[in-house]
Amino acid sequence: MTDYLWIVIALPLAGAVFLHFFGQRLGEPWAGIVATSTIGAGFIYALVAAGDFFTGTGHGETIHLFDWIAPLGANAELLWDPLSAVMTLTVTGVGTLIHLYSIGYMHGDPRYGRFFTNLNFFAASMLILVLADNFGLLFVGWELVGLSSYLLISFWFTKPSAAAAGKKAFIVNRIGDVGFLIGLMLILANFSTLTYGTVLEEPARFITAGTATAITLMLLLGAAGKSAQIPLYFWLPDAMEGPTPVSALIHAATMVTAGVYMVARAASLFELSAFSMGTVATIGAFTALFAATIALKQRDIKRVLAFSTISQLGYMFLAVGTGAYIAGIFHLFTHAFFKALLFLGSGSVIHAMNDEQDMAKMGGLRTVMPVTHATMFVGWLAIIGIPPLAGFWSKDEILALVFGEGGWYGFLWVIGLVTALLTAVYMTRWMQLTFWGEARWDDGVHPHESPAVMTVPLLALAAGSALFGLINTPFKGFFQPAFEHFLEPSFEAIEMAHLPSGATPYVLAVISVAAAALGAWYATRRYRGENAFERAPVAEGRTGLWRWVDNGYYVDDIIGNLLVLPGKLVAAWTAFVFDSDVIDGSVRAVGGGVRRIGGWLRPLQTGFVRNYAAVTFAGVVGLLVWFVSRGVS
Amino acid sequence: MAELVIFVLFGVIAIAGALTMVLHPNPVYGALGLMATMLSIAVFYVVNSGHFIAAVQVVVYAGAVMTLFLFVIMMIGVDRAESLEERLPLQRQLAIGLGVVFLILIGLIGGNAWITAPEAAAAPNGTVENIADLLFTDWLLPFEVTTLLLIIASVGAVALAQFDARRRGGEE
Amino acid sequence: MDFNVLSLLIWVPVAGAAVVVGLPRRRAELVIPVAFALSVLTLGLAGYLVFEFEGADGGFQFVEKTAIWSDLGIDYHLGVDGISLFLVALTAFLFPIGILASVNIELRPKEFMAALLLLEGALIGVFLALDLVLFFVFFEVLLVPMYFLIGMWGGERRLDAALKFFLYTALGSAFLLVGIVFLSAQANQQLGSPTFNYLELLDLDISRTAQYWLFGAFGIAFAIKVPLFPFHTWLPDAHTEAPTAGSVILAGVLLKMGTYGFLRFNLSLFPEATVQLATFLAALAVVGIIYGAAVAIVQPDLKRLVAYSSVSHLGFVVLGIFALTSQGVSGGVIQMVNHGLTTGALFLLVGMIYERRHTREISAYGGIQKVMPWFAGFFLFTAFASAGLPGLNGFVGEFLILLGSYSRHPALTIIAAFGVLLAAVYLLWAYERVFTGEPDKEENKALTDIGMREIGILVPMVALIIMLGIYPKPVLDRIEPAVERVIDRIEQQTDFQSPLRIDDIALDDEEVTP
Amino acid sequence: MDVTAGWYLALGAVLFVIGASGMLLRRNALVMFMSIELMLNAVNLTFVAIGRHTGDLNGQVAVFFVMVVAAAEVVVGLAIMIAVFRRRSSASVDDLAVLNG
Repeated sequence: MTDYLWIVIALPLAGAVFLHFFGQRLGEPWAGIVATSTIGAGFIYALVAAGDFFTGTGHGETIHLFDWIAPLGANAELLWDPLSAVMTLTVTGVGTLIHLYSIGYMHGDPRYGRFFTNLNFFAASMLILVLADNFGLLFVGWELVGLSSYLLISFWFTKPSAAAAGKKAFIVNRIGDVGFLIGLMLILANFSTLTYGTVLEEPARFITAGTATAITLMLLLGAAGKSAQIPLYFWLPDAMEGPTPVSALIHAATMVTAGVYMVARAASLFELSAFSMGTVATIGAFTALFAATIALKQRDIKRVLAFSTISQLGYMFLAVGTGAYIAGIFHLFTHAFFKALLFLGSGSVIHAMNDEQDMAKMGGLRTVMPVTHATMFVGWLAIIGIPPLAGFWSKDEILALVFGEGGWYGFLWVIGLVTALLTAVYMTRWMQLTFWGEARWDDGVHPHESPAVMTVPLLALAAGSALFGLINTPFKGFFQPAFEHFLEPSFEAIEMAHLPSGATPYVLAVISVAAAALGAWYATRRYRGENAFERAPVAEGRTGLWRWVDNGYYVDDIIGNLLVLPGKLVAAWTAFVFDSDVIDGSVRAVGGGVRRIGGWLRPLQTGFVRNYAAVTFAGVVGLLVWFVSRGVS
Repeated sequence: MAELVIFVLFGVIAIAGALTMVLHPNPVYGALGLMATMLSIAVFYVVNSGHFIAAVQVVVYAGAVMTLFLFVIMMIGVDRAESLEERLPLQRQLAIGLGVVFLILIGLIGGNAWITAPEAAAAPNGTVENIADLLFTDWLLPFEVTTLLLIIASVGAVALAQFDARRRGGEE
Repeated sequence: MDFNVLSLLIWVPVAGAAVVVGLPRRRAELVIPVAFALSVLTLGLAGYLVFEFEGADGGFQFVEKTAIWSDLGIDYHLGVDGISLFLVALTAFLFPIGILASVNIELRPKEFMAALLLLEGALIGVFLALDLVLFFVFFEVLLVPMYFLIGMWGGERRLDAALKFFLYTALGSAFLLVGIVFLSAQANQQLGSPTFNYLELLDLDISRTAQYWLFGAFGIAFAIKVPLFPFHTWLPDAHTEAPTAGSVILAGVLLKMGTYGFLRFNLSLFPEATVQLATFLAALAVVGIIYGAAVAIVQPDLKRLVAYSSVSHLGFVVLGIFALTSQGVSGGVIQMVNHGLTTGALFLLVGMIYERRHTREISAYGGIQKVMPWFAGFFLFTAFASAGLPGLNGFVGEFLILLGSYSRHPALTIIAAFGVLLAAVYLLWAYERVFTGEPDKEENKALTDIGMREIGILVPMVALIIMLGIYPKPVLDRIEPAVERVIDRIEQQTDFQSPLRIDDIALDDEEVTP
Repeated sequence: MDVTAGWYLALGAVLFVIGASGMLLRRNALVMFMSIELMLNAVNLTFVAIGRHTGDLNGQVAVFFVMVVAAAEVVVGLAIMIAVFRRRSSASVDDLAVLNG
């Protein structure tokens, strides 16, 4: 079964190629159906292939396809172990639902076929990323998802903001990729290969802790770029210019979690450096808090979710940085469901509101969109961490494990807890402003429930958000931590974080649920009733910290004015002053110099033959003088 | 003794002819002077046993070439005296100075030794047979090349004349 | 060997040039088909060469040797190894494409095609020559057709550009000639007779000081050709002013003569100097990478942008070569081929849009993806290939170079890695300005998308770009033995030890991460 | 008193200097041409004299070749001169200075 694992990648890839040539001709809805069925088939294949892992009898396998760049140990080799299985299933599973949803969402778009080409291509790229057996192939997937992300963000290319957002996403990702590349250089220099087998088996044989710190920090830079962590988070909110299913699939459920996956995959490297681990965790925690505060103030329905995604990714980084790899992956898994759900729900709303994204013009949609609202309600409970929904189990496992580490991690736990509170506030506000309260629709907008092709994926994702938490509860019996057992073979050699003993986890759970409830209660009261929007802290003219939050801490302005603008000025100076005047100037000066010397010598050429003859004769005499003086006689 | 007389006699004629050519304002006299010089040189060839080249000197140089010169002088009508005034600065001084220095240097060399090689027992005999022997053995390739040169020269002369005629024809 | 395929590769195009010139004026319609057919024939020969080439052999194959002037030791000596093989193939591949891209030339098409074919023969000759005089002759001869291609069929400032190109490269050649003659004199001293035979010159024992001087003499010639910073300023002018086919050849093959020269001559003949000066040249290369990219970002002219990107990309090649590791050098060689394909394709694309709008100003465009979707697709694809996107050819080279160079030049390589970032910046920014948004200018709304001929030109390039990106193994397998030889030689001649050898790599396929 | 080869060499040198001076002093193209011929003859004389001294006939062969070349040169030279004269009606080389820098 695993021998043909490449089929999982090949299916969506073939779909992409096919749709590239015939997608537009195929048109609605067949292009979508083709795309959905390829990735759906991939999901089923992966599910079957992962069968042994479910029963606990499977073991990791490497599948060699063909040599790619053999001198670097970067060949087309796939690794099939529980970790890649989880990722594959998440990508194909959630991906299938989002593909399905897109059939309805992209209705009427003139480039309908092209959209599914790109979506399928993304799925294939992401699968390369998670199935790779070496850092080289991982990097292939890593960059290709960046490409698909670029293509899909700027899908509506006639909109300048969309084109700019796509470019920004790709370039910011590339900054991280440079870090990743440097990490790979260090790996190759120390291990002479990029294959996981050699690098991750027992890295301490090859490298010291210091080298490990260097490698992992560089890899972390790459991960931060892809997973939108500080300092490279700022592309993700802009990426919401893309169609909503794209936001759901790429910028919530799958691509952005690649960084988390990579850290978990390279766990044995990260384990060698306590400093790197601390950095990962700290970056995660601060990103979580930072993004959550910005999310409090957004008025675009999707941007709230974008910052929320950044914040949740922060949790995952916090988890893997603490050594709680399985908890991090678990959160990745549950988050894929509830965040995709929330995005798709917001897409459903946007669809219903005639492409309106401003929450100031929504409200009261609960009655007109009952299915959407119901599923969003589930998503809301899941993300703020109300038991027994999925978010609770994963988030609280992370918080408990972080707490258990103690020390600096204790502080990070506090940040995590505050973030949980803020998450409840902004998500409740989001629900309030969108679905509850009074309607603030523009004239001529008549919201309606979305068609079944869109609501069915919503329902499926809602079910997942509600139930999949139960596969990893810390209890015995039926509610045993199945997910953990499933993944454990991938982390055998890694020392994992442990839960605090005794009743502490339960106390911690109560605390965080209480925080979530507090946040939800506060937001419900604050944004309820008449004029909810005006009272919401989004109005103009605020001062102090709110103003900063309102503008996303001016990060975009700072980057624009302190990095991009000077960069352009330096480039312009180099091009139009240094290059043309100094470098080319000296070339031209040499040419001019030759010309000037020629000018000086010019009068020597009198044109009188007899002058020339005289000079020739003088030469003869000169030669004779030389002979005589040398004594040649 | 006879050779000394011949040398002095014809040496004076040769130098006088050469000076006439350089100094006489009228090129016709110059040409005649040069002809005298060439004939004298032919005599020296004979004295030095260069029988064949002496004949060639008389026939080709003194005969054909100098006649051609005279013909051209007549044809383009410069057979009148020209001004010997020098217009190029320093040219005359330079020419005379260089000539003097050259002669002094030659004299310096002559004062030491003209020829370091030992004198041969017998002078070579430059008869037609002996010259031909060398020409058609050792010097065959250069000899054939000279034929090419002559052909090119004659073709060139014809082409120059014809080109010029065509231009004039076009103008008229 | 039944026939002298290497000689045919050189002389078929040269004879073709004569044939094209000899076509009667009233059969002018035959010029392009004949030229195209002859270039395709050459491509066929190159294909034969690639398939018949013995991959595992790192030495020279298909060697032909005839004495031209035995007193001076000048031979007609040709041979191909893994390093030159794909450069020859690339040359043969780009010329039919260049000819197809030039079918609309109105000014003296006959002379244009003849110049192209002559150029092809000379270029192939450069890569195949194993005699230094022969190499030099080809190296110089090709300046003539290139000069006329730029000077006669170029843009507005074509004469300036052509003159600059010619003089600049001729300056370098002067140094090269001195170096070659000196080398032959050394041979005369050591071997008893002068020789220009590359294989014999390898055995010379050259003093360290002489190696420095010779490295410099050869190096300047090649550095100008590459071009390495700061000798690059002829390149944007020449590329910008040249006609499309000229730019394609110039960027695609001509620049590779410099990097090829470094690899073939400097590394092998002067190993001591190479080891000592490697860091210096790598530093110049890295400056070129960043500098070229930075300047490309702000270019208002699309063609100049691509030209400066060449400076950046060739910097990668030089960095890889002077990494002196098997990976780096192999990466350099394959990157030469890759750059020829991607930048060639970019120049073709710029030429196509120039034919329609007669301007290269980026600001004159905007939103043309809407009116020219196919064109936009090809452009974006090529831009990403150029920016080193994995799965496409550019990545394989850059990846090998960067990872291979790190062990020898860590700091420089880290800086070079930012070139990858800048490449994305200038290409995507240009793409954004040219293609995205609504087409707001009237002239742009009326543009027609590319036709079948143009797609036919681009598709083979795209196919190769993908093929080399996904399955570079056949190419790498043939390059590596030759590269290994070069590195081995350096290790034997000096106390240098390559920090990274393929042999070291433990290929433990059985091991699996838990 | 024997006339050795040295005498002829001295005479040749004097004739050569006279020819060279004529070349430099006169501006009539024809006279300059004749000066050249004189210089050639002077050199020829030295060839023959040294040939006699060393007993080598090759000196005379060289003279033969010089004569051939001189003849060819005269033919072309005079043709050029006639062509120039037709255009400019002057045999003065100082009038032909258009190639000045």
